[in-house]
Amino acid sequence: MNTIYILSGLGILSLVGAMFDLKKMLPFVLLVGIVVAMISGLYYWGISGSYFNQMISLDRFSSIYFFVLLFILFVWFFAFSRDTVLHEYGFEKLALIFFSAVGGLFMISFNHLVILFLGIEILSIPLYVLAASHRHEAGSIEAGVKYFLLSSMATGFLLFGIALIYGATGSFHMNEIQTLVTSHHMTIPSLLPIGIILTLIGLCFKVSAVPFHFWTPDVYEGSPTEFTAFMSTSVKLAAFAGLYRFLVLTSDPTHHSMVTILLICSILSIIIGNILANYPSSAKRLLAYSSIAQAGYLLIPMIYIQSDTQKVLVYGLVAYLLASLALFTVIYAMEKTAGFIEIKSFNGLGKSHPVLAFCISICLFSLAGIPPLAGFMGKYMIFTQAMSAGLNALTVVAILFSLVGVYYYFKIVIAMYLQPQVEQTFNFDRRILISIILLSTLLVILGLFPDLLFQL
Amino acid sequence: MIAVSLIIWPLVAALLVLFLNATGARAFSLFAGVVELGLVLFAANSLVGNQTTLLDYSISWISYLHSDFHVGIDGISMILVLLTGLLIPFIIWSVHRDESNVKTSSFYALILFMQAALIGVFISKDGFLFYIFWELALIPIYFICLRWGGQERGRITLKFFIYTLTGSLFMLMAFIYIYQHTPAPHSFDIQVLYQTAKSLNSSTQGILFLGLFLAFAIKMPIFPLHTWQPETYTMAPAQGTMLLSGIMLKMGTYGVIRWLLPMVPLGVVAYGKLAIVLSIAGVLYASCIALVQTDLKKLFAYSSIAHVGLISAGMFTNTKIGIQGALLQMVSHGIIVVALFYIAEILWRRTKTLEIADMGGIRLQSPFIASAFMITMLGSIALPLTSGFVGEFLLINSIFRWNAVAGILAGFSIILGATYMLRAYQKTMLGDVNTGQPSFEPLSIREKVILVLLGLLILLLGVFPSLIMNISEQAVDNLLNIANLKIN
Amino acid sequence: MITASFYFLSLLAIVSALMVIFLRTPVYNVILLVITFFCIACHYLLLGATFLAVSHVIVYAGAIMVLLLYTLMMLNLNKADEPNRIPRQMIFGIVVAGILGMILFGAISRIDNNQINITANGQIGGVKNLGKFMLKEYLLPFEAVSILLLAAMAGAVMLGKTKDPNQTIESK
Amino acid sequence: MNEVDQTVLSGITINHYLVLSIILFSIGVTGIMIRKNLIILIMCIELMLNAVNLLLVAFSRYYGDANGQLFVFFIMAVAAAEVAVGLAILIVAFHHAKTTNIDVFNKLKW
Amino acid sequence: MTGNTLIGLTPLLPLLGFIILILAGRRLPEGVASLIGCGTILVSFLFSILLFNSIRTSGQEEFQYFNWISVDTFKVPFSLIADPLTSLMMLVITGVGFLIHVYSIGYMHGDEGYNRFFAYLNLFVFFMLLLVMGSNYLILFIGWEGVGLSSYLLIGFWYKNTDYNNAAKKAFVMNRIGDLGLIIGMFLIFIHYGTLQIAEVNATALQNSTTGIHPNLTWITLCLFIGAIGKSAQIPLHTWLPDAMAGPTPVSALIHAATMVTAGIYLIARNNILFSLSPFISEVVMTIGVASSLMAALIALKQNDIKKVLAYSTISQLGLMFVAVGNHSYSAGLFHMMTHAFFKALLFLGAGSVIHALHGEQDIRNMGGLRKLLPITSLTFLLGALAISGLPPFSGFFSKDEILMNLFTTNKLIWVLASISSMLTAFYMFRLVFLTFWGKLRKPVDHIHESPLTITMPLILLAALATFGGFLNFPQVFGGQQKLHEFLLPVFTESSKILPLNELSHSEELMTMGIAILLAIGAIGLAYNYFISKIDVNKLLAVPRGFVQNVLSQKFYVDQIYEAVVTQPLQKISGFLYRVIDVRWIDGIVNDYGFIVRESSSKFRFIQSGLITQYILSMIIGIIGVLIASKFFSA
Repeated sequence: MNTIYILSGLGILSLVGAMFDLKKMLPFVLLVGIVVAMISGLYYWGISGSYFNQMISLDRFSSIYFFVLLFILFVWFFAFSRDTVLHEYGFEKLALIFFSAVGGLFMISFNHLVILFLGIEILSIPLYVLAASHRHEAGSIEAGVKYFLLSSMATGFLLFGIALIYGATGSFHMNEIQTLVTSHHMTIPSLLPIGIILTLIGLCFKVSAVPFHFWTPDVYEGSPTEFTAFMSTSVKLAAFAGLYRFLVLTSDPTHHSMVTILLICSILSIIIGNILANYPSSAKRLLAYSSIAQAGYLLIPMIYIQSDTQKVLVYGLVAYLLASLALFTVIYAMEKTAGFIEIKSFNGLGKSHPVLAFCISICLFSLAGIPPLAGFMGKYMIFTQAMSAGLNALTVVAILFSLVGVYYYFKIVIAMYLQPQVEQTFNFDRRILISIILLSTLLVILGLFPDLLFQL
Repeated sequence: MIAVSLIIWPLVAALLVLFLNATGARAFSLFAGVVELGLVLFAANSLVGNQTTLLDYSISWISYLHSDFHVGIDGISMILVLLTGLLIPFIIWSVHRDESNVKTSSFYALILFMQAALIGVFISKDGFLFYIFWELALIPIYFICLRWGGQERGRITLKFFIYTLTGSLFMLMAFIYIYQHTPAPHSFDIQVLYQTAKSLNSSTQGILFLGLFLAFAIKMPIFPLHTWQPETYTMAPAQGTMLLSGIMLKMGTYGVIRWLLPMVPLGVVAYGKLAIVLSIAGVLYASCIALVQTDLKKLFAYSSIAHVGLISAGMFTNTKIGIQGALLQMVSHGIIVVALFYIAEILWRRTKTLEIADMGGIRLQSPFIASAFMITMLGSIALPLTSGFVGEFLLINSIFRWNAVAGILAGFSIILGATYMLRAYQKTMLGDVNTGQPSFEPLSIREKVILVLLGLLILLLGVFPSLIMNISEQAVDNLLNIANLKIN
Repeated sequence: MITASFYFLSLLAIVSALMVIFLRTPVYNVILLVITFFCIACHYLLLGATFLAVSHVIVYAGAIMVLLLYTLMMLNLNKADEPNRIPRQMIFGIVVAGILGMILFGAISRIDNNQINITANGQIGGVKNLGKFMLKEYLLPFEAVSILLLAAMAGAVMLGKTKDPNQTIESK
Repeated sequence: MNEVDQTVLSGITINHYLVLSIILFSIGVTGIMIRKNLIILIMCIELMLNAVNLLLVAFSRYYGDANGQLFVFFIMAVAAAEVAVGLAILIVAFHHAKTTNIDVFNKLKW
Repeated sequence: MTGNTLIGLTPLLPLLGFIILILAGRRLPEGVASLIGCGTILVSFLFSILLFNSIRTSGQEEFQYFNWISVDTFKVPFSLIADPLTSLMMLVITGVGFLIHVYSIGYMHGDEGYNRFFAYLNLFVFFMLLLVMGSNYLILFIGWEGVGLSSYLLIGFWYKNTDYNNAAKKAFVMNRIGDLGLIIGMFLIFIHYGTLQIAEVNATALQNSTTGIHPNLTWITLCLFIGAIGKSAQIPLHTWLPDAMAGPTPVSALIHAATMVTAGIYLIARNNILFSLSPFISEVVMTIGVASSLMAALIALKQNDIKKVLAYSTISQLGLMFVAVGNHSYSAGLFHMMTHAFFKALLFLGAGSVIHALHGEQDIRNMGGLRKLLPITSLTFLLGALAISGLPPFSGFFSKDEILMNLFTTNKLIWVLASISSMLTAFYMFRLVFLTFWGKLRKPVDHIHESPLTITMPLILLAALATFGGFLNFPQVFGGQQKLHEFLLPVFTESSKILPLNELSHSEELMTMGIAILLAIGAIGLAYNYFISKIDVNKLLAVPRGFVQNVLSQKFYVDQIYEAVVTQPLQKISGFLYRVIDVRWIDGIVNDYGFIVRESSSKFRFIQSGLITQYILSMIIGIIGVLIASKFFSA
């Protein structure tokens, strides 16, 4: 709980900072604040409990998610805050990021549908603004419009689903719903499955699973890259955490409807994401498609929830988030010199910036699922889960399309090491370098010693 | 402990190398390779002296997956570790000094990294660990090819990478499947995997066989999964080709011996025939294609496919003669093919071409390289008293015992092999000097020493094949005991 | 009487909603939407949610729709600047939405036919009851909404307020 | 107020409200699909949300449970916030494109 | 020194010579090189004599270097054996070899590859000794392949010349075809007898024969025979031998006449029990032998290259030897092998001397009248020709006669054919002699002089051997003692028990001799008639006319047939496999996957059209789809 307080406080603090010109000092204070929030999140490590009339429940996993979200926020803040503050409405943007993160925290720990709903909205609404925050760029505005419209519509469906769930159970409280689902599943009216499905669709929209993914490439590409970096990481994290929580609390072992949805969504995401990623020349768009595909992989373990699905999901998510954040950070840094970043823009990076190129390669390899990086371990666990659930055919499809993934991730690797250097010389901020190195090192360490996460 | 140090030392050396300049890196990595060879020989000595405790090491690694960092060296592993330890110094040393502006320290680091991964593949006793090393070995070679390769390297390396990855992912699926059928706290330990897989029913084993076989067949490669190989060999830098053909290819053959034959005996019963037929078809097919190759490296590449097809066919007969022959032939092929590609590199450095038609009369200019080529070629065409002979003889013998027609067809490779290798030798070395060629710079001492050592190895193993076969004998017996338990 | 008013309100709501989506002049759309909202507010009254009905009118008709109308006027958007609608797309949209509606109908068709009855607690829709709920059980969402509104406000201001496009710290 | 409260809505079942709200919801969805004016789209979304609200209130009455109504408050708050942000985006977009037709926002694709 | 050590040392000496010579390369002066080259062979020869002596008393000696291969039941020691058969072969190899080495000193003088030449020769002797001394098939096979390699190296010794290189390659590859047969034979032997020790195999086969002939024996012997065909240049693998004449003449003498090509005879003699136990294959051996003999003799009639004539004559003589071993008269075959080594080496060296004197001229159409210019050469050559033609008392007469005599009792048809072949031999040999040494020089060459002593000395020695070698096995009908036959007897005792040869009555024996002598004299007379006394020689040597002449001068078109049936199709198929199957199909399919992905990417991208309306529509359709699907699956 304290984490949520602190983070909200930090958001308000940065709004205050916007009023008084505090560019020198405040970012550092905020950074410290994030660290404090991170530590406070760890306070709930061993304790699991419910708060506010059981609207929020915290347990080990939500504290892990908290920690990961805050860690991402920390890295994001470390890498981008200085630049962001210098722009117009810098502190407002930071405040929006904090608020958005608060929304994420709600989604992670919700135990009541109103919190889920509010969490989603608190997460999203600042992001609509941030997506459109480069008010003079057509792409940014377009991203904002698209994100806003599609997301609002998805919210409509989500709400309709929640309303139907309420209609079927008479409660918004997850515990009560769960009791009803598990004990009386034969007598529950047919409103419930439809309600759950519609809610799931709303959540699937947030994780950008096909066929609810349409916003993803356009928004990721159009938004200012620093916010894309945040979007592609924290939103995914919160959405997956929320989705998992929702599934666990409402799933009825005898009911196949959710299985069907998730199965369809994950297969389609893997196929469409991987195939479409081959076309674009824009690096951001490529990563956007790849994030769709990754979402598809991450949906696999949730099809049949098993005892260790949670762990697998956390691991897979972390592996994806670290790599994705690092890559968007790189793109951000390059955009400052080159403007629009295509795959071509990476040409020759292997020679001019060997360390950076190495780190980028690690991230790409991890996303492509090459051992022994975290991305591979994540995929491995996911496939194991799928196979133990008997989804052998799905595993084969996933494997085949992950090979397609190798193809497009490697386009960047090849550009870095094979192609002659482009004329532009990129300058990389020390902060950016440090964050990328940190992230890629984590990928290696987590890959080699997955127990670090699994023993939690 | 020594087993772990075999992996750790090259890794440490690879890291250290990164901090040196190109010349220093070359010297240091060579030193590291030699030290590693010393370690390997020490390990071999321990193995012969039956101090097997030194060679086994296990520590809990991923407890969630019940996968241990379990490495151990038995006779079969020892042979391949020896091969790796032996060839890497040559490969490092084969880098020409004036390439230091191109081949920077990262090149040597990658080679050493590769060595660590390869040794890891050969000594892993845990399925998951094996898979990790298996893929890990792909990364350095990928970068070596990508950064220092030739024409079209982007496309070709990617194809190579994805191709091999495809196979290994199916292997992974097979492993996962077996793992999930291991008794309750699951385990990736090789013995547990053996026992589990063997207890599965025949059709399941068949499917597992196909999954595993795909991975190994692509790596070797076996017809018709071979098309990545000639391109890659041609494009890769000399050292990359040597690594690929000399050692990396053996990952596939080793995989068959260690992870396929004992794992799914019923699968071998069901599909072993298919494997042998494909292998032999590949032998003839690749030999025929080698007949019409005009590019020296491509010719060697196809000849390599032919030789490996023979190894594979021999292994799949699942007999001691076949497997021992295969092991011997792996070592022999490793040495020979490295020598061949090194010769190609030497020729390329001087003539700037690999087209056979553009060379000729090199023997007049440099009798030394002609002799080296001759010895290597003799090894390659399996002349008795060269290392190639005994292995090939045992392999064809095992195939012949399996099926006479298959044996005879496999035997045709010795005729075709002689034809294309002699043709290559004649067109490059003999005849009069090709008028279009620049004067042939004499070989340096370094080049001569490498070739002499490799040549001596070829002859040594031809005269004393038992040096290799004694090492693996016990291990092969054990392996066959496991593999045949269910059939009998 | 109540049944009649239910049907009347429903019909009005549906018709005006249909006109919202089919009429092409934005101002009419807004007015008709307000009518729909009023009908819905009346339904709330029928259902005993008195406070909600009032807030609904205030928030939607009073605030949101005024805001929309204001924007329309400010930007002078009243002319229908949509190109001639392609009937095919319109028909397609209607068909798809119809299918969606049918599916939803199909899903709920098996619900029990209970009439809506007054339950023991007749005061659930009252201010007092809702207030208690809001500030006790729903304290957290209540606070969360404040964050949401703060964020929305900051965001809207950020986007809406025009500064000199070149006025960034960097350019100084 | 008591009179209303205590009156049985005779003949009106929960299904009636379900049907009504589905119809309104579908109309909202139809509007989103067939209209291209951004501001109308926002309105259609509001229509969808109101359909949900109506349903929630009906269920609230059906169960005699205030939670449903409280949820409606939050939806209203969120709707207001969304409209605010939406209109802000709309203004920015209008300044940039001089139109509110969403079909002009098709630069980001493929 | 015991026999044991001698066995071990004998082959090592030439190897040592080879190693020294090849390592020293051109740095060694010619004198030293020839000293090493000849010296090692001479010592080997002396050892062989010592060994011969010890064998005569002990019968058989064995020596094992180390254990070579040991896998499962497959155990092959690196061991050598010496028994009478081996000893005979060793004496021939080292003895004739030594003479040829000495000859080479003069012949190769001044060649830039002088040292290399001696190195290769030594290597050859080493492998040849391994071949005959190997106690098991695998050691034999080492030598078998090794001599092939030496042959390859020596044929292509002048490697600048592409034709020579092609000839070398052809020889190697055709040998390999035979080798494959031998390998498969070994597999079969191993499968059926569980060992590769020659002695054990033969002993086991003998034991088995009491219970009935093993059916696979036919296959085994056939495979071995295929090996022999390849090495000994019999039909259908004979075409490499004439081409092999590209090598320096001493090579032709040593490898392609005296020793290597007789390895096939040795192989069959070594496995005499196996062959005796499979009469059918023996028939095949005889048939192939006589066919090769006849065919080669016919071809030799129209050859104009002095060495080619001798090459075909070698094939012909080898055919005769095969007839002998196929007829189970092994010692007769070996006897002929020995005498053939003498006189054919002599002939080749003589031819070499001629070529040397004429500065490389090999075409007999350009020669003539050399009798006076090269007296020693022509005399020795004539002796050799008389020996090969089978005139008494030269060695060839006795050995050939023994073969024919044995044939007469078993197979009259083959006897007739063999007799015709030997008559043809006499004819073409004397055609050669007359055209070369008689008449007058048709194409004048400057500075023709007799060869140096290093060349003539071996000629004289070999001439002596060719002349008197026959007395080693002097027929009993003339009251002689068949020393060689007796010496070899222990090797062939068992097989002669299986198939005892019919003893010929003395009258019959004399009759066959008489026929043979008459035929030979007649042929020589005919040759004299044609090439000296009667018609215009130049006309005879002109372009061949008519079908028969064409066929003969084109060597029965065998090379052309092989080209059309094997080589060309193989090239075509290979090219097809590479360009169509490999590149277009197999690789094409692989590449197509990448293409499909890229294509589908550029096709499917249209779902991401950028239009919000479409996105909304698609999403709602997606929702509908999901709802329907869940409904469908939950039911």
